[in-house]
Amino acid sequence: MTKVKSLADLRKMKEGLESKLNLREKSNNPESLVQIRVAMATCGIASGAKTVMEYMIDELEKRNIEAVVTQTGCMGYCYAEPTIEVTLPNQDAVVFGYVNEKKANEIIEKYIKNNELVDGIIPVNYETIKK
Amino acid sequence: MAKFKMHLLVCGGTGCHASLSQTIGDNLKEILVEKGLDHEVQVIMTGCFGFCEKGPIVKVMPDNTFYTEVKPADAREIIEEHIIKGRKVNRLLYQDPENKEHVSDSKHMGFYKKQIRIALRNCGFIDPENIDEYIARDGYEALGKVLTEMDAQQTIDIIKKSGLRGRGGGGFPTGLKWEITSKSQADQKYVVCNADEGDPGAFMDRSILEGDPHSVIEAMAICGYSIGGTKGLVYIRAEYPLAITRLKIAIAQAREYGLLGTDILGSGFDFDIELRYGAGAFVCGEETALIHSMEGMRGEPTFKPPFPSVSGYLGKPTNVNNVETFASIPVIINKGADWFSSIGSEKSKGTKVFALAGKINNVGLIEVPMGITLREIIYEIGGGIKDGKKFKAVQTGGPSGGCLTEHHLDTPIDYDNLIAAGSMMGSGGMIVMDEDDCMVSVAKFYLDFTVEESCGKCTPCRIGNKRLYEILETITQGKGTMEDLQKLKNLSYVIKDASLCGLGQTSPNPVLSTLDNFWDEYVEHVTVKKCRSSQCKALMQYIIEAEQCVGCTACARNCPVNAISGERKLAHYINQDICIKCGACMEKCKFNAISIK
Amino acid sequence: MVNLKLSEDKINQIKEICKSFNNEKGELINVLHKTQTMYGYLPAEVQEVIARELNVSTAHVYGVVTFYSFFTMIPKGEFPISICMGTACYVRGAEKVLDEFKRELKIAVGETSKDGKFSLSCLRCVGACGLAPVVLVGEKVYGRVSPDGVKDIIAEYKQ
Amino acid sequence: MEMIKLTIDNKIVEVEKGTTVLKAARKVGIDIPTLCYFELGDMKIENKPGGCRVCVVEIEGRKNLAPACATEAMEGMVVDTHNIRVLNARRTVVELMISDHPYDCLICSKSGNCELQTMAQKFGIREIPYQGEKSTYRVDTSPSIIRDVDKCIMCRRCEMMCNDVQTVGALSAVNRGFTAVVAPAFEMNLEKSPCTYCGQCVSVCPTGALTEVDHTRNIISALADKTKTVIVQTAPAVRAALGEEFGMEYGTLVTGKMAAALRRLGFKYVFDTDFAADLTIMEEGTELLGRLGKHLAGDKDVKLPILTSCCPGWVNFFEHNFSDMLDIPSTAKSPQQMFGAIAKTYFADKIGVNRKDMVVVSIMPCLAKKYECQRDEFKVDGNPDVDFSLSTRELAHFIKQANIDFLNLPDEDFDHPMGESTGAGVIFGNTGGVIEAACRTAYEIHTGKKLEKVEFNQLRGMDGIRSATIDFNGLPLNIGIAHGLGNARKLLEDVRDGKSNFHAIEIMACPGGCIGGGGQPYHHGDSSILKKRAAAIYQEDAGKPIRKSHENPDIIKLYEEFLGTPCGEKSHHLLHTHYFDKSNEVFIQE
Repeated sequence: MTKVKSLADLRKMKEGLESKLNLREKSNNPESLVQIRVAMATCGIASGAKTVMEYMIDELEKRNIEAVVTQTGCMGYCYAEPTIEVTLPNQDAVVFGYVNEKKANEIIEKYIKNNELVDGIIPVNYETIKK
Repeated sequence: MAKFKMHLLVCGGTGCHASLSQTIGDNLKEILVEKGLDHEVQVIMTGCFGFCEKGPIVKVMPDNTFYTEVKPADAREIIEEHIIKGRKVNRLLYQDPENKEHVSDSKHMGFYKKQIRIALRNCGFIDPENIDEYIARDGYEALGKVLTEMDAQQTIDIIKKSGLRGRGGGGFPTGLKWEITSKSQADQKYVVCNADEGDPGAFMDRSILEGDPHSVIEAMAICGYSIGGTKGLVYIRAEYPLAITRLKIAIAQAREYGLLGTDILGSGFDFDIELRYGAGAFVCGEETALIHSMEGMRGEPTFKPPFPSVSGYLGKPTNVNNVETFASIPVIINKGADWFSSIGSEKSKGTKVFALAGKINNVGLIEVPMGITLREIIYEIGGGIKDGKKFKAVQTGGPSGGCLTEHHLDTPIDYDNLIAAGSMMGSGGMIVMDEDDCMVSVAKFYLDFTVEESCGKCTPCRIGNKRLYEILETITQGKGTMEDLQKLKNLSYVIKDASLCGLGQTSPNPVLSTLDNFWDEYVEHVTVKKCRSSQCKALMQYIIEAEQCVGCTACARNCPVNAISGERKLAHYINQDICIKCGACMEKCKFNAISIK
Repeated sequence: MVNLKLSEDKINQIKEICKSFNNEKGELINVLHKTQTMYGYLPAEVQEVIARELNVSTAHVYGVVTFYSFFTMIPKGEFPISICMGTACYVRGAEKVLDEFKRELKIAVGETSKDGKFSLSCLRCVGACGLAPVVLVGEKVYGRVSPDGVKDIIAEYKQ
Repeated sequence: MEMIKLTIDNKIVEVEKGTTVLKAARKVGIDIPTLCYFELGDMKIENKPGGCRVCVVEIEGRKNLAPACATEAMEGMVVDTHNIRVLNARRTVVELMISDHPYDCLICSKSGNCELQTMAQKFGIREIPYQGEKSTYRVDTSPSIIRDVDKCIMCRRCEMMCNDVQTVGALSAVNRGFTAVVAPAFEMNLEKSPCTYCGQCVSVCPTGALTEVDHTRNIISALADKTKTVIVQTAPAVRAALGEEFGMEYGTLVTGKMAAALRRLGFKYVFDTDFAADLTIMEEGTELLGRLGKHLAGDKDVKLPILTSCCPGWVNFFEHNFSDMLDIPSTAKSPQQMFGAIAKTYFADKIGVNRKDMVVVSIMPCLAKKYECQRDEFKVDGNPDVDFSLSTRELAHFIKQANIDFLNLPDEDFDHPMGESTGAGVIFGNTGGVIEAACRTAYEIHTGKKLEKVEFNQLRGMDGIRSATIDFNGLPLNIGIAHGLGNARKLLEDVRDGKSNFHAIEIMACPGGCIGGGGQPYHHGDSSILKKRAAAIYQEDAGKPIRKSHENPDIIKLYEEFLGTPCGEKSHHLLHTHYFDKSNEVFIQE
């Protein structure tokens, strides 16, 4: 292991290490961040939710968007799987259905970055999701 | 390197460890491998989450789910249900004691709501055995800053300005202590971390060392730089094996990174740390006794002055601070004195860690801003008294402290208010007592501890405390007199006034504060020979209610001392002079005719 | 050398321990810790050897050994039982648990049972206050122990 | 020196910076009672653990009372030494001590000299409000010292003496809290410990926890036995201190009254150990010159320095601690034992008494002498050369018991032949005295010239370690002197490390030499008393007509009639001894 030779070194090192903890850091304060929940029950996984989730995690990071991507159980919209729920800071959650990588890209670019709604919003009773 | 999408934080603090949290961690890892998820989900053993009452704790990140009272067998369900299917395991969630709802996010639990975590900032968040995680959380930034951008006096000034006071009990201003040590002239000076936490019922230092050892190491190096010393010693209780292991790992890692050793961060400053073990002597929490113990001698205190800042370890200037004090230092340097002093009360800045225990629903480790009230701690954080009983007192400061009562519930807690109320901050033990606790017995419990732990060097503590204990014993035996209460008072004052060290000077506090706050209870013990909490065996009386007694003779036959007499089919009677209060009769009575008075 | 009732091997082991601390007087407590870890206790002979190696008086070593409750001159039982007597455990009934152990094992605190199986001691806070009252058997922790549970704990080790 | 001013009981006191409150108060005549505090200023011996808390005073601005003995006086300090708060604390502290102390003052050997008793009297304590458990320990009796630890008040003076001053390490504080006490390792018997019986622990103990073994009764029986011839010898230091026990001025010589008293007690012959001291010089001086001559001639087998061997505490010390150097001390027996050996041979023959019917008693300032006279090598067929050794204190008690009006006794002389002595024999009682006496004789024998001035002032004084070079007519003789075993250890370690260039070293176990012996009247930490005793010894020397051992006519006669030559065959047999390796003698508890 190499020694840390200066404060500058230490700071550089820290930048590299930070990402490892980002997951925990962010989730400690989710209200101020974009929260994305991917429904990952059997039906969701079967229809590709896992790929979507990975895509979201990778892309959000690449595009420097502070977000928390978590998984959740079945949201009850099995017909529209994969579904994701996006909550922008201080806004109500919005659920998108039939999400694939292309759709996910659109959601990031339009809804998350510019707060523009995109196709595929599922009108929902949020109470059921919150639980 | 694998990129983990989820983290499972498993509490590795002593309490949870004792409840097999290591096995939980191992099981989780095993099942993750089995499911092929070990590259996606990482299991991390962390330090204490503080919520020991509900341990072992497993926290799932990033969705912030806080599982309580997890058993090793629950690992499979957590992974299969929560991780794979995304369904939270409801039965493992914390249940709000009032509305019975399951709470999954710890932030919404009463226990965590009022807490501000400074000393405990990394406990339960990072892997204490991984220096990288500490560095990622601004670790060693403060040391770097101090070494490269500041001189010793500037550092001391920040600490002084922050208003930080020693968290070990006395509350001496930390910055001032550093300054005095820095001004002492010597070829070598020492930084000592007092980790000989000995208050029965206090475990905050242990939790910090187990959960965030690097914060202490970093702070000791900062202190060394400020006072002009290159050697650090941690005096740690041998009873804390886990903390010792973690500290050793942390020191080795810091050395590997060059954050301990020579020319730290290219600044030319050298600093290293050694461990010294305590061996079970409470008095070694007193700094002069601690120093003698580190020198391989009996841990007897010596008269101050000279203070260790002038003449300490091996006769050299020595700065002694406790674990929690050190743990607060790096944050103060990073966030500034103003930030720190904005928290807390006027004369006591920042936060204090308390070990909340006793008859309270949420036993655990809490960190709260100075100036918080007892009511907030007991009812909001602590979730109220266990089993719906009535609150009676809370003991702070361990054997050096006293009991606070209902009257003090709304007193803001800080160093000075506690002393004014006849107690003290101590290291932060906070034991809640309910109506079932006899205050004379509580005082006796603490005196028993003091008698056991007195070093024996000075007369008032060696013999005086023994006599105090004996008088209390006489009272709980039902043989006390009003004159004894007077003796208790006089003796207590003399012991306080004339003892050599802090241990003796504070040892009568449990007696004096209970005499002040529960005088009636004492009087009851000596005049009507009654213990209202039915704790004093000698004052209890087993009574047979004549109306309920059918004269079955079961009690009389089972009495080991033949204290019960009575004709068959007629009410029986217990001769109190013979009765040894074993309770056998009450156990055998099928008609509930026997009760304790 | 002294006429000690210790094997040459043991004496050499103790000497090694002292040497690993540079035969420094100031390291006495560390030396005692390490030696006790090795032997389980610190009999007179062992203290004599340590005194010689560190060049201090035997009386001094004995003075230190008797000062610290962690050190013992009595061999512990095969299964040392320790009852936490911290405040949290006390208010949650540790004393009654202790009494039950005394009764079941027929030994007092600080003693070892005749068959050498169990020894009984009290501890200061082990810091597992959430589990109060706490009992340790060896390194194993038993939490929320009630007097009724004492028999079961002992039975675990009786075979 | 920087001076500071403070106020004590409204008096302004000016003292040097660094002075304690206690000393500052004493400077203006304010007495603050002390118990654990102990000081022998001239010896640089100080015990101030601050533990007893009897000397607490109130200092303005401090939360707690402070111990005057350990608190440094500060500029502007305001001290109150006797307000109600202070007096109540002090009184309570003494009451607490007594509550854990036996009430057997009537039969305690320390009664009248007990500092705790004095304190109780001073505070007018008539009842103890705090009753409770008392410490109980078994009484440990060794050949010289009795430990009755129930009476220990943890002042730690003995521990300080045994470890810091004497570096013997027999005692340490053990256990803690209420059960804390000072004891040997494993609380074993003192006899099994490395104790040297120097008795310094006894001489500083404020209570009856450490006392000497009393042999008075054995002597009374012997004196009552018509078949026994009981003779007595008195060591030099006794005459300079015995008077203190009868209220006489410190430093009063009571040689004549002492001889008179002993005669009235029934001793058949009253002799002087000084005679044997002169004999010691003859033997030791000859040995010194012999070893010196061989050494200078290049004989590598002969080692220097030669060490004096008349102090039994010191002999015990090197047998325990320097067993690798047993060939260095002089083989000459101590004066006590030389006396016994000659008394039970030469003198017994002379008066026609079988040695078994002769009882030799010694009066010594020393407790180690009690052990010495019981050593096996000083017995013939189980019969010891010296039967009993009494301390100065025991003799005083004995005289009082016998209703002898000591103050009004006439001065009497010692009997002959073993009562004749020179000034050289007398100064054995002071540190530096033995070597000075040896120099007086060795100089004249070596150079063949008469000494013009018999006093060697360069060898006198109270510094713990002293050295001087004496010109033996062109031969510079390097002499070392140490008193107090800690100082002796330093000199001996230098010898062991080959760093010493001394030809001869005198060592006395007790600070001050025999005048400060463990069997002397209690000085309670007043080192001026030791100085006065020392002065008395030199005064006796100055007043003696003969001041060199080899000029003692009875010594000359002894060699002519009986011994032959110094270090000759008979001397070798009767007056020399050998030493034992006691480093092995470590007791291991089962």
